[in-house]
Amino acid sequence: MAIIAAFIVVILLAVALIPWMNVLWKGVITVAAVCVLALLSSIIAAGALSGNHFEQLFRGSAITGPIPVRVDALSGFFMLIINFTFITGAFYGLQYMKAYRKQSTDISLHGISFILAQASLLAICVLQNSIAFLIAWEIMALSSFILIIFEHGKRETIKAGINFLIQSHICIMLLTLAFIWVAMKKDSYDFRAITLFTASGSLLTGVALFLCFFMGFAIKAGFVPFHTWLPYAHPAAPAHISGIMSGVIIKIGIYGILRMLLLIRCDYLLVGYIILFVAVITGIYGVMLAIVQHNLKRLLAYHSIENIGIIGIGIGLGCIGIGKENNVLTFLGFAGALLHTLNHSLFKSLLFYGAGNVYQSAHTMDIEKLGGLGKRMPHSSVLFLVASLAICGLPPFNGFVSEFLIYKGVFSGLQGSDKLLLSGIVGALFGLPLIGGLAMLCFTKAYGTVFLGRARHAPDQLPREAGAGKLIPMYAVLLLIIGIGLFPQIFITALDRPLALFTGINSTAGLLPEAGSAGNTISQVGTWALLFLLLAGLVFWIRKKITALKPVTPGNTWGCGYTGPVEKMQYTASSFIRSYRKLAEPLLLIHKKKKEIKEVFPGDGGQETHPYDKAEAWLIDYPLQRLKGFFNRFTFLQNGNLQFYILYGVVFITLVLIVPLVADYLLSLVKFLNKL
Amino acid sequence: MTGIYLAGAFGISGFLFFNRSRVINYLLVSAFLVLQLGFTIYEYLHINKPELTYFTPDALGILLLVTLTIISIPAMYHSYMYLGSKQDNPGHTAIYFAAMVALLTSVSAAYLSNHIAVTWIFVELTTLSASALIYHRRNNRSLEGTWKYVFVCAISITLVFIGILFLSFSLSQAGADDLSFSNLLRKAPELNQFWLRLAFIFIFTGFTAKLGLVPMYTAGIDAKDKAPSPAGALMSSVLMNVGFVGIFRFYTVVSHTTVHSWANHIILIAALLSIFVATVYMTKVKNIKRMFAYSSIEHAGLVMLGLVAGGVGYFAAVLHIILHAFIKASLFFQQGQIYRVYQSKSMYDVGNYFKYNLTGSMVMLLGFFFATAMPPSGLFITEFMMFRSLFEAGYLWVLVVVMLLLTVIIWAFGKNIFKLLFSAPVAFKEEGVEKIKPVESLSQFILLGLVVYLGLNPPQEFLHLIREAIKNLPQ
Amino acid sequence: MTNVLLIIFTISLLYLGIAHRLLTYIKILTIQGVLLFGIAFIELIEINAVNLTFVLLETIVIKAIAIPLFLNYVMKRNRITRDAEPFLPNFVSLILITLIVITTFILSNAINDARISKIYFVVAISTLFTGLYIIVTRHKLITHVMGYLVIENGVFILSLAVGNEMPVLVNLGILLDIFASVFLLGIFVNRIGDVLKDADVDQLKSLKD
Amino acid sequence: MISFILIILTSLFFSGIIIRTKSRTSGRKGPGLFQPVKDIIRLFKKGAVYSKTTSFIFQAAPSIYYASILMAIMVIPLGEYRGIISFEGDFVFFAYLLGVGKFFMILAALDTGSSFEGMGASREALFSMFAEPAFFILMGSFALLTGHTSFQEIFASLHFGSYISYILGVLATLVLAMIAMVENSRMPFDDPKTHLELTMVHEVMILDNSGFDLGLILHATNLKFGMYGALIANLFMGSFPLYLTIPIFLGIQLLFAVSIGLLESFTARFRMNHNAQYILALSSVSLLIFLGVLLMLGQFS
Repeated sequence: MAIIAAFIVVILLAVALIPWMNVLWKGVITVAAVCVLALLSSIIAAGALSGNHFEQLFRGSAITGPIPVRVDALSGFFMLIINFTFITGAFYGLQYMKAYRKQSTDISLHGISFILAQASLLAICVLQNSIAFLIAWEIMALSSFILIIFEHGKRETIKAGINFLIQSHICIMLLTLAFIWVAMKKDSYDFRAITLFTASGSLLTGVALFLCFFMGFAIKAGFVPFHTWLPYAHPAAPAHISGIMSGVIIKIGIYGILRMLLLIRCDYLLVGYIILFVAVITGIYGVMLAIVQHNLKRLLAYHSIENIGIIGIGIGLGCIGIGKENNVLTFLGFAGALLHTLNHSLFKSLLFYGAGNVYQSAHTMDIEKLGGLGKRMPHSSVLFLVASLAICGLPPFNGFVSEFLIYKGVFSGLQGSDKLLLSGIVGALFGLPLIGGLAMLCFTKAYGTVFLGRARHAPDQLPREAGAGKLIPMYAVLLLIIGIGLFPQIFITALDRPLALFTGINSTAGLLPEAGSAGNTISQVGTWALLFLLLAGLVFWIRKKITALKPVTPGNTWGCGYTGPVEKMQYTASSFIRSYRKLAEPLLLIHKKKKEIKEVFPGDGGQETHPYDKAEAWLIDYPLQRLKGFFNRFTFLQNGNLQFYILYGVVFITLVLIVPLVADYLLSLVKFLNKL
Repeated sequence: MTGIYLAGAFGISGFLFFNRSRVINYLLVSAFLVLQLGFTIYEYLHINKPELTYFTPDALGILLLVTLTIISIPAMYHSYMYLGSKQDNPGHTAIYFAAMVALLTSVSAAYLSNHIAVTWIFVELTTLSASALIYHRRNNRSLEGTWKYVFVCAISITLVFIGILFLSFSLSQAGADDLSFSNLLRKAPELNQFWLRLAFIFIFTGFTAKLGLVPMYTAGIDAKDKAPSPAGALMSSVLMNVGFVGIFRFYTVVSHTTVHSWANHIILIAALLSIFVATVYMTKVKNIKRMFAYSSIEHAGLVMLGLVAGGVGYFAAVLHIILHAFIKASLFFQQGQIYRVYQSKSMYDVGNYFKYNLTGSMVMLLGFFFATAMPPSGLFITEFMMFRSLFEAGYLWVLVVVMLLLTVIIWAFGKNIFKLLFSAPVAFKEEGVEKIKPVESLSQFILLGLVVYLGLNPPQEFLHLIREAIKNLPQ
Repeated sequence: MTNVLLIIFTISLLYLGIAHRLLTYIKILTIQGVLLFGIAFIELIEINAVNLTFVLLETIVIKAIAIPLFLNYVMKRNRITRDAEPFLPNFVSLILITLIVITTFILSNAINDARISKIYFVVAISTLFTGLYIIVTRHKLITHVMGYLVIENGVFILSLAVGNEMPVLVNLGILLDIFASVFLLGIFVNRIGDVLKDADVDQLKSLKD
Repeated sequence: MISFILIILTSLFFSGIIIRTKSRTSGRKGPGLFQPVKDIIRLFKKGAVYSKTTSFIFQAAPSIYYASILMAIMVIPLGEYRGIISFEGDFVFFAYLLGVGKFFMILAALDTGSSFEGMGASREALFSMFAEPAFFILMGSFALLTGHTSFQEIFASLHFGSYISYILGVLATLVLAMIAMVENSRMPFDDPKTHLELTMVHEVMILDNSGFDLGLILHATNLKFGMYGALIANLFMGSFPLYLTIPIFLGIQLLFAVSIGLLESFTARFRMNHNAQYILALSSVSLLIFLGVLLMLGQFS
């Protein structure tokens, strides 16, 4: 109780103070408030994760009814992720925002929204009253909207912001619909009513309710085809906000899905198949589009979609596990999903911070214009490299651990004789490596063109390494990435309790023997990953020892005999993925602009590609265009002519009076004819 | 007390009309506000006690009267701000305040009247006083707005009168001739169906002009656009509520008859069409005030949906109309400030308001969130309840259509608001921009704060009043 | 006797449909005022004297004399041309008004109410819709006002149907009549005539979306 | 452990055998069996030329690549003798380790800022990406067939019996061999002996490597051959005792090398832009294997 009170007081205090401070203090207060909030909530969260279920019932108002605050292990887990990402984001943002220190009012708004975003995210994890939940949800959406449109001078930023706002609204509408359904049946806003409702209804009712929730949360999480806001919002926001959005805000959608799985009693098998299907498509589609992007942040945004797909595969497998009463599958699926949620929040925020460093030193996000930053910004380069490796799921980093768990889940599901199950699993088995492979293509492209080679356009001033203020939070993230990669068993053990919630659905036993065996395997993975690191070091060391004595000649890159290489000769990012693009073209929507080289003495030639999202074109643009056309047909109504205005009234009254009469006559006529 | 109030207020209005002195004008307006406040408190304390035969301060009347009183104070304040910045001639100012006082008084009386014919008289008076406000600028376009408003309202009020005549036919069948609401309610089951239907359709159509519903919403848009912004605020809030009172009270009567479901269908059609029309024009208009006006149409439609759905929807409808009044009033007040900065209402001329008036832009931002029913706005709660009641009443398709339309409205509304707040204006000269003091926006913040408070954590007494107001509806 | 007057009233509506000139409109309004006087006198003879006097005064003084004079004045002052300028040919108007009358007549069959005399209902509703029809189909602003006055006459007839039971409603209707006519015409005379030289509907179409 | 040593051993003469086979089929005598190894040792002794464009990544990449392959080899079992690394799902680890090496090689290629190396890197990345699903579905089929999820357990309990199983064995061998071809950039996907940068895949990636680094890369290629050969061999070993498995292992490696030599002598490489679809076709073959496994398990009865 005291903690919650303190929590609220800190929010109010910070929000009240920020507008009156000077710019530096605005930042400091924001960071301090974020830290304090994180600390306060982490106490509860850590307690919940170690088994002390926290529950408190607030009286609420006459409108909302009693508001239960329940922190179980699942909430605790997500709260810790949120807190960590917000702390690194706040520290990174403190430095990042120095470039904008003249926009004092914007920064106040930004700081307040930042605190509110954190608080509302935490609230979403713990509130278990529909109305309170929806309010927290919307505050989260609105505050992140404000955070996104920080650079509101740009037209695209506002556009992206509105896009985000509208899709958030559709999301909340779907959630509202689902909550109303429950409230109608059980007349209670408590989340427990969801369980009561679905337990009493048929399994299909549960599935329908779940799907309603799922669609709502999927918009926030960015499942295809509900993802279209995401690639706009991420590039528009400042780097730390992109990091947080991708790291935790979209994860709250995952939290929602998991929470509903815990609450709703339904046909888990069917639900599992649906999630698995959507997730595989999401993963492949996300990465397919990520590869063709030219904007670094947009590329990262599409990768978030891909990773949500991977998490979704885990959840889908877990659900199938529940449905099949296969505890191993349940355990591994959800463990993979949860761990990947954590992992993705780490490496994706790190990648976005890295992209922020690039942006602030090179002043562009266009991959085609960047290059050779590795030498100018060694720290950022290394950090970005590690994060890239991690996001590709390569050992010895954390991404591998969670993907490994999901793989293990996939293989452990390869049993029995259910053809539907097997084909689902084969789908996952096809999807996962393909996603991994494509991610590799994508990140070699991104890292290779941004940090390696030579700069592809001459910047006004030479790029400089980011300051320590930005690097320290990034290194903190890095530490965790490597930590999870090398000592995964610690984190798997921490997942025991959240996982027990899921495995508990179909077995009375809390902790599982499977946990032990998985932990064992996982610890081996960690050990061997460490060994790999050592082995690589050893080979490198031997190489160094041997080559130390040998002559080293600096020279030019091999240019097929051409000895005056210029940066324009470098392979570009577009060319790097050209063969991929050619293959994937039928599935993508790429607008091309080509200027052919002609005649004997040709002028300039060139080619541009502008990737567009086919799902967006079909599902958003086209219906929207039709809707607009439809609306435009009715714009004669307010035509300024008074006579028409009177006519509306006359027509209304006449129709209301005449139509039922005519209908009656027609009906009696029909009856009469029938008699004949 | 009602008698004193009416006499006093109309007296003040008369004095204001003839007075040309600034100081006396202040005094008279303050006197009116004190009178209004006193009257409100008195009526609140003497709830459900009939006065002058034709006035009963019932729960609904009290709720709306309190709303009016709360809005009237900033309305007067913003009127001074508005007129002060324009250096108007004293004659126009005098007419302005006289009309405003008359408007507020007749609206208050219309809220409290317990007799349908008396309500009708005061509604007619509101048209008169409102038209004087609309014509304040005295140019071609305001003349056009006034003419349209007066004409459409005159037709509407005639329709209401015809409706009342039909109602009296119906009532005479039941062997009674007292047109007071309580009597109507008592006789409701005996009313002749045929006449009642006619009465309902005419009265409903007539009152839509005030409430801002399809079919007679049209002239109200022009009126809110052309009226000075404080007057626009009143027209979009308290004057709208007059239409609501008229429809609500009569609907309460109808709900006890066999015509109930038929009436529901009519209201449903009108409400859906209203939301639809609002959507169509929200995506199209480029005039901030007209946009707000269309937003009011949308909310009127929502309120009516609440009535149609029944159950918890009744509660939501009453709460919604009150909260909407606060939000719309503050948005219109803020629009006055925007106009002072840009000297334009057109979307093409405004922009980057965030830079020129930080406090005002916060009002705008919050007002947008609140008007589109995003939490923590109280409208979120009411819309949630309305959706719930629609769901419960089995109008799932209506719910889906409404949700879709509301989403489009948010999109259109948001696009314009963010253009206003954040995008740089075209060809706007920064020098000589009027600086607006933050304190001028204080009242708007208070109104918005009320929306949160009343929506999320309403005091018991308030809830009790709303429940009292809807107690005669079938539960 | 009232029935005869009411039928004459209905015929005046048809005449309204084919009238070309504004002066004819004014004449018809005068005639209608006189007819209403007759109907009211016969119908309301039983109610108390004060009320009756009020009603009769209103019909004869205002409806039959003041308003026509006023309209005349307005027309002269604003130099309004004589033609009524309908959108539709008069022939069509005639058919439509006839249709309105017939439809209301058919509709009135649905009433099975002994107390309310059907003919009042038919005439009143026909008048109402004819008025609305005139407003919608005529070009000039002044004809809108005339249409409105026709509507008022319809309302008056309707109120006479319950005039015996609820005289207060008749009075209210009269109040409405006086108020609205004075108000509308007042605006007209004072403002619109000054601002818009030829009072044409098209000049009041700038407020739109 | 024993498989590790055997694979290292194989790697020493694997290339030699291929080259010798190719020489023989074209009527030449050809170099000695250990000539490739000698070349590598010679490279180890040399100094290096580094492009001024390159950074640290370029120097570290070959070592990491080499280490990743060594590490991957440790996972390979020999019949029922487990590799140094063995746990449930170890082949996932195996595949991703190879991925790490490839990742760094691609980066190294991009690091040079060359006009050609990116091209090779792009192809390498694309091709191996398409090969991966085939490998995983293959392993999935085996996992379904045997109920185990580690290399050693799978291979130890893999028995051929019915005619379907032999077809599956052949198909699996085909898939693994083709994956090996893709991973090592050999015919028919890539011609290591081509002399035009525009048509190379792997060779163009390492254009700028020299000295010790080049040696590492070349040896890593040989190791990879041995590794895939070992995988294929494992398909046929079952749970034989050691004195049988080692000859089988060596025999299959020899057969593998010879068939690569023959293949490279008598076929032409695929058109570059058709490669991807051929590689993706491997996934379809893997799916066929999966269906075959279902058939074996009696799922279609």
